[in-house]
Amino acid sequence: MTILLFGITKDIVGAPTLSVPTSSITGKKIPKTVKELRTFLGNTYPELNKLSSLAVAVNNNYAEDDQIINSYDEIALIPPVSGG
Amino acid sequence: MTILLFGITKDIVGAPTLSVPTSSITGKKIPKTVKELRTFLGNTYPELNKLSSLAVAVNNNYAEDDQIINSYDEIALIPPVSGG
Amino acid sequence: MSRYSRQTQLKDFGPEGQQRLSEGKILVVGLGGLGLPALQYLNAMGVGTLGLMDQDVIELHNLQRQVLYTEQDLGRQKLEVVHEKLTAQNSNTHFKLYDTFLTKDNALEIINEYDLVIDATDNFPTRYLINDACVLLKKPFVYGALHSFEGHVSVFNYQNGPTYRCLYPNMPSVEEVPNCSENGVLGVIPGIIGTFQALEAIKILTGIGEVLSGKLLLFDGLSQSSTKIGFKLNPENLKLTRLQDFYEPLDCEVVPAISAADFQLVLDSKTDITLLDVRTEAEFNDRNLKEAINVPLDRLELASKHINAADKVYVLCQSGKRSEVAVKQLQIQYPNIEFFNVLGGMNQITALCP
Amino acid sequence: MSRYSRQTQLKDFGPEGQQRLSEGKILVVGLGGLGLPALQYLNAMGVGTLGLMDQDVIELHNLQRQVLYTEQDLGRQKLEVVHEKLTAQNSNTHFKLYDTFLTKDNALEIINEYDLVIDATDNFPTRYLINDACVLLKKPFVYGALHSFEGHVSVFNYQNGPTYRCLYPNMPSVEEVPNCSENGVLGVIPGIIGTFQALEAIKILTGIGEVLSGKLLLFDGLSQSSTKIGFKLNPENLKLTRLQDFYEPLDCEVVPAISAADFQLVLDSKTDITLLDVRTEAEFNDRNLKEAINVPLDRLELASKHINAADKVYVLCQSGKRSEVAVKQLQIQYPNIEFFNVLGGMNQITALCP
Repeated sequence: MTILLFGITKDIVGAPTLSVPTSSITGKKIPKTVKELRTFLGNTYPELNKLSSLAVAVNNNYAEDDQIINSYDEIALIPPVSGG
Repeated sequence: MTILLFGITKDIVGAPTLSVPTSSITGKKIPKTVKELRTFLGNTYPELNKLSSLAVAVNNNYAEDDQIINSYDEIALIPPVSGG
Repeated sequence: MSRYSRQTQLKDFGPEGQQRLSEGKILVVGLGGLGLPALQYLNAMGVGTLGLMDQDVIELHNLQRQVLYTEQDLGRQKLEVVHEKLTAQNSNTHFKLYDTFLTKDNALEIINEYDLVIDATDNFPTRYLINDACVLLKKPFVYGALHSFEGHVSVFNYQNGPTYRCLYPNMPSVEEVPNCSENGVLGVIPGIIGTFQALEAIKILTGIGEVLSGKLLLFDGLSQSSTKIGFKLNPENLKLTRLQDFYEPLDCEVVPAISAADFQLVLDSKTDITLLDVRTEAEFNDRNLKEAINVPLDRLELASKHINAADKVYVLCQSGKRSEVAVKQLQIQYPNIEFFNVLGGMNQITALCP
Repeated sequence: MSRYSRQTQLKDFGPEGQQRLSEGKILVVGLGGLGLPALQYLNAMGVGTLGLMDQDVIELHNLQRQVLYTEQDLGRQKLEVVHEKLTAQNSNTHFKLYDTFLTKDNALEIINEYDLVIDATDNFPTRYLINDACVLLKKPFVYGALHSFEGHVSVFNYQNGPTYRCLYPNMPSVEEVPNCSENGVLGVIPGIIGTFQALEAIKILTGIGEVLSGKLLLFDGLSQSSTKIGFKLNPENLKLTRLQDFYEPLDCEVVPAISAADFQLVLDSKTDITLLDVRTEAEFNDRNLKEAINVPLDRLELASKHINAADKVYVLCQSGKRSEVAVKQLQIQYPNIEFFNVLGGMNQITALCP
């Protein structure tokens, strides 16, 4: 699962994209919903937890927390940006 | 088969896209290559024949005349444009 | 050949499109990186009425992306300079000038006069205020925002479409997402995003093409790629009945500052300092710090005799707002002296040492 | 805070990026819709050397999209006005001015001095000339072109990548694709495409991001959508050994004109006409039309006594080129008189009536 990063999430991760394992040999829990993905990412990058209004898009559409995701979905993290 | 039109081809056809039948009940020959597509379109819109340097893209890549096309390909007609 | 012939000759625009532009009224909030390119094109193309709103003065680090300003304009009011240059560009345009920030007290009255708003601000409070005011008044607004090599664009509240709060329900805290200049931006990115905003504004006014409503455009300059994210209206967000009590408008021009607590340490160290208090004489007489010299903001020229020997000057007022303005003006006049705004002003100092 | 701090603070740009910009040399061919926004941002961002090339004067119908020009600039040389304004914007930039069209005789020598070329022209002959010269000199060039609500962008000949001829091997004929102003353009589209070009130029100079090489970007303003088409190098196109003999540079500013054949009908009708011949005295004495009054191009002020009573004036030279320049100047001086350039000039008239 590849995740496109925008705004400050790009700076936090330090790259424009991020790979999330979709099958785990480490026994780590694999995210199945947007909500689980948020938790998963927050564990890896604690600074992401600070973002109270981080939008998540699945296949180019804004997604609610209960939306189910799977390995071939295209995901994007879109925090608000403020510069003008 | 849907064809995206750019530059003057949009003006010639009078729309931003064009549909080409992919199975013919009229017995009309269905284009199977880029070259045949050029001929097919030239018959329908004779003004397109004037364009000696009309680029054709198949699935977002520039295509030579002998490239085979089929119904699920995404095609674009891209003439040179000159304004500046 | 007429002035607008190059666009009136377009079949899908025509003299009708031009007519609609000439009747159009657009408010541009913010005369910085986004507002200037948007305005240059809206004005060139013949939009009839343009509202201009900004309170900042032009600073050197603006010039890297705010292309309407020249070196000679440094220190001048953006509002005044933009008005001058746009009038020279198109004397037919009717300009309305707002020498103010957008606040909850003036937003509804001002926005109500326009067909649409271009959000060219650089801070969240004003963006949320624009959103809420536009929802209340049923006006569309064209959103643009920047981050490093990236820009976001959308049209919110267009024909009862989704709003900014449908993407981001609540304002992020200052800690969570950097505001304003804390994040840099490559100079040309606002040019791209600002012209995108002008294009959407033109489409709204004239009805040509497809307006970017319900879609967030994400432009990445490094890869020269655009992604569109679809999003839906949350009908709750149209049910606003009034503005919030508080949007805490921010002025994003960074002024060297010192926290009240740190300033207290400076005071306690008993070293000689130069401290200007820019409140009125009455306020000053009511209560003041013994180190302070009173130089009211509207008589800042009096500062000269007190600061010429100093290399470091602290500036103070009641809340930190007027002193910020004072620091900006003093910086320009005395480039070799370091000025510091005391954040929170007397209010904060009093809070620390009641 | 330094002038460029907003971009030097970007991790992927930094002071190194700024340093590379300041050492960069960019030639911008054409000071019209594309060239101006590109230049505004390249200059603001601190590109060290900018070459400016154009021979046109500013006309009213330019103002709809050529945002650097004001109403007061009408009739002035674009080159001079751009130089003035860009110098005011950034006095650190080194400007080189070329009061000429790009021709096969000057292209190699001029382009050789630059790191890259921005193709902001409005006609095919010059685009092909830029391509061929850049291939010979191994310089990249940033292509931009406009059509109605649409714009195309690519970087050609970048690190031995594909060239313009890999997309379009041969120049289209005048009949097949409209040149210049025959097609309109929505005013804001050049702002978008020109800033895209500036962005690509910055990426080439600094090495940040991914350069748009081997990809043609198609931007459609009506749907606010971008499509990228990949294309490959045809190695044959790098094997140029010299420029073509002929690129027939076109001046795209439209001047009211009459064909030689139609003009012959006017002459035959025996009505009184006012006809200025702007060739030199020697050329005029060698051969002329009996209706013509000789007013050499460099002494155009002499025209006043011959045309003040006329409402329609024909202007003639040997090939139609100098008379076109004359018509442009006369139009500005005498806005109430209609001027017509006789296309093909004496050459064409002689061909018709040998």
